[in-house]
Amino acid sequence: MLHLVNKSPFERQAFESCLGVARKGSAILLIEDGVYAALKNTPFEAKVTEAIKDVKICVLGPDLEARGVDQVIEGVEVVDYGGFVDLTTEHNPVQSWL
Amino acid sequence: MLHLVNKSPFERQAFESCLGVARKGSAILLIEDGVYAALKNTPFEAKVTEAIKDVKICVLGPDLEARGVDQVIEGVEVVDYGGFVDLTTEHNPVQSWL
Amino acid sequence: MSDDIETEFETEGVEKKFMFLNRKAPYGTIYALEMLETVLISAAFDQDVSLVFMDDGVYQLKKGCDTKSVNMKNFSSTYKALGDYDIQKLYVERESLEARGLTVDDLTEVVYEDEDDDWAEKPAIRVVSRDEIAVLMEEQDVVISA
Amino acid sequence: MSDDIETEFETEGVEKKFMFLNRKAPYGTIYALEMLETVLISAAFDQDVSLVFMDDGVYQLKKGCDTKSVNMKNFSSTYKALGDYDIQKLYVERESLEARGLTVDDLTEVVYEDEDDDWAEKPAIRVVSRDEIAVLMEEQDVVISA
Amino acid sequence: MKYGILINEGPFTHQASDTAYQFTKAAIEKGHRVLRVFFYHDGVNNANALSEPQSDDRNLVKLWGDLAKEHKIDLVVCVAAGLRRGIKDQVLAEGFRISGLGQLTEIGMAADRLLTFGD
Amino acid sequence: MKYGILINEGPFTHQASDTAYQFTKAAIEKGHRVLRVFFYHDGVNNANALSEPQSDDRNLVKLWGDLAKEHKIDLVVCVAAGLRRGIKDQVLAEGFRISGLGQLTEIGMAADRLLTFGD
Repeated sequence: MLHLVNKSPFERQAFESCLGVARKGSAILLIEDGVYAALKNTPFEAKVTEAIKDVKICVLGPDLEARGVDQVIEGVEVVDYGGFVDLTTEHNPVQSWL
Repeated sequence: MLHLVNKSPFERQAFESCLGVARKGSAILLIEDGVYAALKNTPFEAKVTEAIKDVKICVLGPDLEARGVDQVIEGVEVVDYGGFVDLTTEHNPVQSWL
Repeated sequence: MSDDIETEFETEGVEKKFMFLNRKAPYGTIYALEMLETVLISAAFDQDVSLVFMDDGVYQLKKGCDTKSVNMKNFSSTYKALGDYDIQKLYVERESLEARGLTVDDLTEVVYEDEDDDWAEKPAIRVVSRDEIAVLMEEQDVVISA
Repeated sequence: MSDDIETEFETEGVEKKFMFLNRKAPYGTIYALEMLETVLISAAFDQDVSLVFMDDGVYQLKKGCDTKSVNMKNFSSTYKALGDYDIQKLYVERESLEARGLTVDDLTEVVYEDEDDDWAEKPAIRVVSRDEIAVLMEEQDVVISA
Repeated sequence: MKYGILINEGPFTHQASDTAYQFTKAAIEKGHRVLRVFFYHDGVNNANALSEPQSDDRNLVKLWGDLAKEHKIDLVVCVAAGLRRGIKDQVLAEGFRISGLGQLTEIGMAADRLLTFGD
Repeated sequence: MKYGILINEGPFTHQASDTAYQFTKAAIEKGHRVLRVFFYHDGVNNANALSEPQSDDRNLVKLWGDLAKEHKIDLVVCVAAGLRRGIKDQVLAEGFRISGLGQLTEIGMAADRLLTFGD
């Protein structure tokens, strides 16, 4: 399945809840304010690096650019909207962590 | 000053940020989904009990009732809308942690 | 709107697994109420419906809500009616309950009649672990969240 | 509306301390942009204006934002103009910056001209501690948050 | 005491408008005056005259209009926020008026207290 | 592949409608079909014809209407959510229609994928 997270991990619980449920073989796409979870040098870097062992973690490039951030954690894949679409064809269901 | 917190401490950072800034002599009023921070038997009880030593912590009764919860931490004062008004006359400024 | 836009789609014989995911507290926002409206409507489509309550969503089922003083519509009693709509699966995450100092006794009772068991009344609320929720989610065809 | 409702209030000679509190990230929601519009308007009223950026609000000042691909209005450059409106105090919480791996060099440069110092250009952004923010908040007459 | 109120969210979706309303009523009951309620961000949606909640639910648009009429409260919808969201004269409910953002700063200056209700 | 899209938030206030729009465009470019976009909760505000953003900003109401026309997407505004918030025929933008919540379940049944964009 594909998990969509659009909330900053600093302000909301959504990303942590998602990590607690995402299972081996599933994917997480960070969009909108969720992209902050993909960045180096934050308290979430270690969790993301650990999670990547089991789960594919992607981040939406256009949302990184809009926020002026680009220091993405190693192993996190940057995708554009087309890549977002591809993730949804490869996985089902698609679940948003609102 | 009076701090208003209307977010659940489980989902948002607002309450913790407020506690980090609230100084001796100020007051915090928990309203709307913020009332969950006033309840016993949660991970926030110890923080609230500690904070009460310096800061007055109140919770809006009507919002507790709406949510069917009443096990309020000792030392937290339950107020109604009139009590909310009184808190704003006693303190200034009034700041919302949105 | 243009007449040539298709507004009806083939759904004959389709039976999918629909999950409605509730992670938000009631009353502070309208999502819980409007999600419930969606769930009730979905019952008419004979799909395999389940609801998940996790994180602050478990508060949606808290019993004893009284909205008189806040002057908002009390929809908490509607959860009780879910069984009448033959919605049989309300999964409540144990970890979320425990973090909030709640047990199943704090929640609204929801029952349904099991047609495979001589219409015996059975509890619709099932307290399950996070791991069980994770497995359930993966089995779904559609997950709707609010 | 009734003609007898007062729509103008006495503000002659009033000078208050106004703080605009920014705790939200930009672009995911509109609050940062619309707060900025409020701040710009407030500059016309000759009040003692300060802005606070804490928690995800510090991301509002991140430089290098490019919104072409998301097709949203880029308002990040507007922060630079605050100095031209004689807004001289942008307080950024050090703890929030550090938690996000950011330093002041990552932020948009905002300068104002100090009339008390021969119109010398000075930086408007001041990185301060949480304790300093706490003291500043208590000194305010009005705190507007979004 | 003189109050100004800022509402950042629309009716129903967030409780902000409800809480602001109950606060305003309580303040008036205690003898205070609420000079102005300023509707900003999605708060402009509180002025949509077409809002038609279910019969067993509260009608916030009407509640605000009635309260304002009875207690002479100036209900101001931000013009810029309203334009963006389609809250214009054509749908403006009774008791509200549309004006500029300066009215928010002004009420912060004129009132003894300014309270924000939002998300 | 056939898609259904659910939008829970209004234009501008949250990025949800923007992201959904960009996703929809990209899906179509890749040869997929988006059958229906269902507007629920504050999402109904995406259909407000009176919305008039600044000239240098995107106009989401129009963008959705144009995209739907060009690619024959069924834009459905939930009647119940719309009534509450005052989004009715009087202000309904071109390209949108108002219908019941059942249309959401239906598109979940008919589409290969249903995606939710919200807050």
